[in-house]
Amino acid sequence: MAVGMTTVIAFLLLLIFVMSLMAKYLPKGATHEPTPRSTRKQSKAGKEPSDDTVAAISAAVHAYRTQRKK
Amino acid sequence: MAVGMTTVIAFLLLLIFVMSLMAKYLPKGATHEPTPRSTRKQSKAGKEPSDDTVAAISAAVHAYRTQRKK
Amino acid sequence: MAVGMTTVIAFLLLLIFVMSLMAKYLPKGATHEPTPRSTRKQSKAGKEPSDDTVAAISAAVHAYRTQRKK
Amino acid sequence: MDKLTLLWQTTGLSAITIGQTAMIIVGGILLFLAIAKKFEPLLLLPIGFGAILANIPLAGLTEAGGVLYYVYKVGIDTGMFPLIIFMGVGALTDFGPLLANPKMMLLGGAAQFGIFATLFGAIALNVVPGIEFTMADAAAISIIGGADGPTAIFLASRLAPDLLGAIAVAAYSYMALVPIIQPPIMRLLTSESERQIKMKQLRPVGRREKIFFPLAVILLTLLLLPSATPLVGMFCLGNLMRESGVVERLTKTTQNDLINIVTIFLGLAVGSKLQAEEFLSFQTLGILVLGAIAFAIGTASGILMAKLMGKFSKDPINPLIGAAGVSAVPMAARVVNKVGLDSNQSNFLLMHAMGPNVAGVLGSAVAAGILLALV
Amino acid sequence: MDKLTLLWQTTGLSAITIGQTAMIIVGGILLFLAIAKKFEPLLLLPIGFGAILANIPLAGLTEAGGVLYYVYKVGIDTGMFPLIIFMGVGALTDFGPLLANPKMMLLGGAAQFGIFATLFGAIALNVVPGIEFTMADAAAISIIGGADGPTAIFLASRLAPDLLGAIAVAAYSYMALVPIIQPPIMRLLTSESERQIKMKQLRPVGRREKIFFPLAVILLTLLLLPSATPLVGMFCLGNLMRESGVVERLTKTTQNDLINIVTIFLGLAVGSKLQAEEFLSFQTLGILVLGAIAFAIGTASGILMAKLMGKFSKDPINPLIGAAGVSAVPMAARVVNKVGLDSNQSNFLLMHAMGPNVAGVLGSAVAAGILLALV
Amino acid sequence: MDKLTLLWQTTGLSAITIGQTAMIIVGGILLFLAIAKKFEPLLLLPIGFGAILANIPLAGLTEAGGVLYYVYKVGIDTGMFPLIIFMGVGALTDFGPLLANPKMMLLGGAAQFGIFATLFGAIALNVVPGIEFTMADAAAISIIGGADGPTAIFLASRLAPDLLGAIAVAAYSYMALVPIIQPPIMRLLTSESERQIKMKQLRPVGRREKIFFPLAVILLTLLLLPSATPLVGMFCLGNLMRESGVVERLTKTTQNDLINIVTIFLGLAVGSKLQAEEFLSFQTLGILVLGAIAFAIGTASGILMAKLMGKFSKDPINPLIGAAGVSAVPMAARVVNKVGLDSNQSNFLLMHAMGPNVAGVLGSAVAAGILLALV
Ligand code: NA
Ligand code: NA
Ligand code: NA
Repeated sequence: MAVGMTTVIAFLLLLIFVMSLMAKYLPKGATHEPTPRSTRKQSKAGKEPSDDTVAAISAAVHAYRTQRKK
Repeated sequence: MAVGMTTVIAFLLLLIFVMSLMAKYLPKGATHEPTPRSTRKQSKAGKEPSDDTVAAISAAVHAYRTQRKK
Repeated sequence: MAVGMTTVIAFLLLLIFVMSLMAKYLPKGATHEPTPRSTRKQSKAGKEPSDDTVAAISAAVHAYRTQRKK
Repeated sequence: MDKLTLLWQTTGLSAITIGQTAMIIVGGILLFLAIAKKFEPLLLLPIGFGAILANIPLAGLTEAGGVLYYVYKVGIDTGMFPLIIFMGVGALTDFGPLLANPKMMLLGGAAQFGIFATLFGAIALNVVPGIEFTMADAAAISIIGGADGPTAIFLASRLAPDLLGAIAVAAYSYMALVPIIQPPIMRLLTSESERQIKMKQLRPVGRREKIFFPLAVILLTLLLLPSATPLVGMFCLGNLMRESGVVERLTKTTQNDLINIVTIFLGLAVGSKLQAEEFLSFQTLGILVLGAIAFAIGTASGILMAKLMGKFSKDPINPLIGAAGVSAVPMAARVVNKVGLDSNQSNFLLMHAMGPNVAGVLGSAVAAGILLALV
Repeated sequence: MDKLTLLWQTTGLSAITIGQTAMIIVGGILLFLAIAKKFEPLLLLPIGFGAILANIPLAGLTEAGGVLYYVYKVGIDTGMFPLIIFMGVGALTDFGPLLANPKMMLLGGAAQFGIFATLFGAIALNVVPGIEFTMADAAAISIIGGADGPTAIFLASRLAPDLLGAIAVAAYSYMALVPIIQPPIMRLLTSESERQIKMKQLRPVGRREKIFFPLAVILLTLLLLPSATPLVGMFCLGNLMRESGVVERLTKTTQNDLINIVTIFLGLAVGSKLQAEEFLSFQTLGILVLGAIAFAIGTASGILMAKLMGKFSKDPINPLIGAAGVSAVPMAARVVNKVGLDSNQSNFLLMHAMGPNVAGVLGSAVAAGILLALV
Repeated sequence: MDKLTLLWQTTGLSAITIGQTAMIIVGGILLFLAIAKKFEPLLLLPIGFGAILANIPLAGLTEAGGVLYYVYKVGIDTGMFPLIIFMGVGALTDFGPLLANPKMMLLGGAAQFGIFATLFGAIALNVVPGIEFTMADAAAISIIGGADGPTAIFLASRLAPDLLGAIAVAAYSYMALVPIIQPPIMRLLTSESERQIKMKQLRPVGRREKIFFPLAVILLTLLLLPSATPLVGMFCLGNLMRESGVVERLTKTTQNDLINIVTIFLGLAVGSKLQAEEFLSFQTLGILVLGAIAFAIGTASGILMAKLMGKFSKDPINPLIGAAGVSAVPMAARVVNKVGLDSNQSNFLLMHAMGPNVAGVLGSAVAAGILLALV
C-alpha cells in the first residue's frame, strides 16, 4: 500500500514537473490556435454541453440574478 | 405443426393479456411524455418518413383531391 | 518483369475497349436520369422521402398556387 | 510456349466451370433486381456481389484465409450478424400501434401458419427424387414464410447452413415481392365491401407502456420459450434502448452505423453461400417453391384470421390488415394501405396495419424459437 | 401426456432456479436505476439487460456458441473493449484546465489513496467466513475506488474475471451515486469559509502544450510504469488524435460511433458475468461494501490533500475541488461546482474542478498499472 | 534494498534497449511528420503511435494477449483491414473522368512500370551484404511504387509480413512526399510548351456507364486475373454501392465511420510491426531506397507514356497528367494541377489528371494481383 501510493504520487510529481517545463519552454503559438479550437468546438457540438458552456451559462445566470436583485 | 401453431398463438394470447393489463394499470405519465417523444422524433428525423408522416400526408392529399372535385 | 508489365497493359487495354463499347452502346438514359438523380440528391439529405411525400408536396404546392391566383 | 501455358493456367477463363458461370449470372440477376428494380437493395446488392465473388475460379475467397470465409465464420457461424441486425430492427420499431390495439397481435400470429404448413410441405417434398430434406432442413426452409430476413438467416445458420444461401435469397426476394404477391390474394379473400371497412382511430400510447413492453416480451419468452431468447432478446434490447429515451446516442448508432456495417458484411456472407455446388440443385428449386407457398399461406391465414376476428369484435376490423401479419416491415403495411385506398379513397389503413406488421416480426421470432426447440 | 411433459421441459419455467430468478430481478433493478433514475444509463442499461439474458434457463447464452459468450470472449477476455472505450475517453478529454494548473495533478493522485486503503481492507475481509479474496481479487476490487469504469473492467478482466460482474456494477453504481455520496463527506471535512474560497482564473493553454501532454504522459509511463501502458497508451492515443487537429474524422468517429458500439457490447459482456452462481455470494456483498469505502476514502483524501496544498500555496485553493480527484468525469466536477455554489452564489468552481477530475482518470490508470505490476 | 531492486526491475528504464529507444524516436518522427507536416496524418499518426507502443519494454503489447497482437491478428493477418479500406476507397472514387476519356487508363498502367523495374532492383540488391530479399520480399517491396497504401499493406501481409512495417511506412511516406518528389521529375521530362498544353473539356458521363464500370472491371478481373480479385473485388463493391444509388445509407457508412474505425486500427497494427528487431536493419534502408526509386520511375514512365500518347492523339494531351498515374489519390492529381498552373495561369488540369489518378489505383491493384500470381 505504501509502495503503491508513493509510486502514484512520485509519478504524478514527475508529470507536474514536466508540465511546468512544457509551460515554460514550449512556444505558445498563439496565432496557430484559433483554427483548431473552432474545429474542436464543432466536433463537440451535438454531445453534452462543453464545460465551458456550463460555466458560461452558470455565470450568466448568476449575473442575471444579481442584476435583478438591485 | 399443430403443436407449433398452438404454441405461437398461446404465447401471443398471453402477450395480449399482459398488454391489456399494462394498458389498464400503468400510470399514463402524460406530463412526462412530451420530452421523450420529441427526442424520439428527432432521432427519427433523417431516416425514412415516419408512418405518422405518411398517414398525415396521405390524408392531406385526399383532402386536396376531395376539394378539387367540387 | 516484361511479363508483368505486358499483362498490366494488356489488361488495361481490354478495359479501355470495354469502356469504349459501354460509352457507345449503353443507352444514355437521359430521360431516366433526372428521377434517379433527384432521388439521390434527396436521399442524401436525410435519406429517401417516399414517393408519396413527393406527390403530396407537389399537390400542396399546386394547391397553393391555384389559391393565390384567385 | 510453356510459359504461355503457365500464364493461361493462372487465368480464370481456364478454370471456370459452367456452374460458376451460372452462379455469376445469378449474382448479376440479384444485382439487377437490387439496382434496377429496387428489390430490398440493402441486402440483395451485397448478396449479389458476394455471389459473384464466391464463384471466382482459383481465387478461393470462400476457402480458409479468404475474405468471404472470415466474414462468414465471424458473422454467421456465430449467429452474431443476424442478431445484431435484429437489435437494430428493434431500435427502429415503434410498438405504439400494436400497444394501442393488442388484439392485432393475433394477426401477427396467424400469419405464421404459413411457416408450419410449409414444414409439412418440405417433408412431403422428399418424395421428389433429387430432393432430400431433413427435419432441420425443412424447419429452416419453412421460416421463409415468416417474411423476416434476419430471423431466416439466424435459423438457417443453426439448422441448415448448406441451404442458407438459397433460404436467405428466397426470404429477401419474397419480402421484396410483397407488392406483387399479396394484392391478388388480398382481393381473392375479401369482398369489396370488406375492403372498404373503416377502422376506429388508435388511442395514443403512454411512454411507460412502450418501455415495459419489451421487458414483458423478454420475460414471457424466457419463462416459456427460452430457445427464442437470442432473437427476441436482442430485439427487445434494441427496442428498450429506443423507448427508454436515456441512451439516445447508443440508439442512434444502433439504428444507423452499426446496422449498416453489419448489413454489408451479412450480405457478403450470405452471398458466399451461393456457390455453384450448393446452390445449383433441385433443392434450391424446392426451396423457392416452398417459400412462395409459405408466403402465400401466411398472407391468406392472416386475412382469414382478421375476418374471423371482425365477426366477434365490437369495433370494425378491415380484413386487409391481416395480410400485414407476415412481417416484411414496413412494406406489407404499405401494401395494405394501398389496396385499401383502391377500394375507398378516404380509408387510410397504414397505422392499423402497422400493428399486425410489427406483431409479425415477434411472431416469426417466436416461431423460430419453437422450431429450434422442437427440431 | 408424454408429449406435454416434453413440451413443459422445454419451457424456462420448468428449469429456472431461485438464483436465476434473483439475478433477473437484479437485472431489472439495474434497468430501473438506468431508466427511471438515469444512473449511468449508457452502461447500466446494457449491463442490466445482459444480466437478464445471462440468467435465462436452458438458453445457454453465456455458454460456448451463445451470443454473450462471443461478446465476452472477443471484447473482455482480450481486454479490447475497455481499452477502446479508454481511447474514446481520451478523445473526449480536454486537459486544458490541468495544464493551466499542474499542481492539481496531486489531487488526482491523492484521491487514489482510496484504492490502496481498500486493498488492505479486502485482504482483511478474509476473516469473514464465506469470503476468500486472493491478492489479485483484492487488487481488482480496490480499483473501484478509482471511480473509473473502463479501468475497473480492464483490471478485473486481468486479475479476477470471476468478480468482474460485481466489480463493474459497483464501479458504475458508485460513479452514478457521486451526487449522493460525495456532498456529505465534502461538508464534513470543510468549513463554510473554506467552501467559499474563490480561486484565481485559469490561464489559457497553448495548442502545443496540449499536443505534447499525451506524448509526455506515455513516455514517462513507458519508462517508469510499463504495466500501465495498455490503458495509458490507448488513452493518450485518443487524446493525441483530438489535440493534434489533423485527424478530425478519426477523432469524431472515436468520440461517437466507435465508443457507442463498444459501449453496447461492453455492457452486455459485463452483464454476462452477472450469473447467479458467481454473483450471489457473500463476496459480492463484500465487494459492494469495500467499493463504497474505497470511494469515500478517495473523496476524503482528495479533500484533505487540497486543504494541505492550500496551506502552502500562494494562490488560494478551495478544498472542495479535491473531491473531484476521484475521476467520475464530469459528474464529480459538477458536484463540486454545485456544493461550492451552495456556499457562495457567485463561486464557479467547475473549471477548477476539471483539473483534478481529469487528473483522477490518469491517476487511477497509473494505480491500475501499479497493481498489475505488484500483484 | 531488495524491494527497491525489485521495484526498479519493473520499470521500463531498467529494461529498455537501444533498439527500442531508437524505434520510439522513429515513432516520434512519424508523429512529427503527421502532425506538424501533415504528411498523410490519418495513417501516420496511428502508425507512429503504434510504433511507440510496440517498443515499450516489458509491456508485451505485441505479444500474445497484448492489444497490438490482437489488432494485427484480426486485421492484417486475415487481410481484412486493407480490404475494407479498399472498399471504402471504392465508395469514395468517382470514375467519371476516366470513363469520359478511357485512354487515360493507359497512363495508370504505364506508371506501374515503377513496380516491375523495382522488382529487379530488389533482387539485384541482394549483392549488398546484410540484405537478403527473397522473390516474395522483392515483390512486396516493389509494390511501394504503386503509391497505394492499402494495396501495399495487403500484398506485404501475404508475401512478406516481416517487412510489412517498413513497406507501409515507405508507401505512406512517399505518398505524402508526392508534392516534393514529383515536380522536379515532371519539369525534367517536359518542356515549358508541353506543360502549357490545354486539354479538351471532358464529356459528361451517364449514370449507367458508372454503374456498369465496376461490374465490367470485376468480370474481366475474375476471368483473367483471379489473384487480383480480393483487392479489385472489394474496391468494385464499394464503387458499385456508390454508383448504384440504391444503398445510400450503406455507402455513407462505408465512406465514413467504417473506413475511419478501420483506419485507426490498421495504423496501430502497422505500427506494431515497427519493432526494433525487425525494423532496424540494412533491409529497411534498402526498402526505403527502392521505394523512392520505384516511385520516381513510376512518375517518369507515366509522363513518358503521356508524351507518346500525345504524339498519336488527335486531341492534345498535356504530358504532366501522366504523373498522376502513380495513384496517391488525390494528391498526385493536385500536384499536376499546380505544376500546370505554374506554366499557364489559366490551365486547370485537375479533372484531366483525375482520370489517370483513379486508373493508377486500379493499375496497382492489378499489378498486385500479377505479383501474387507469379511469385
Ligand atoms: Na413474420
Ligand atoms: Na480515478
Ligand atoms: Na498505383
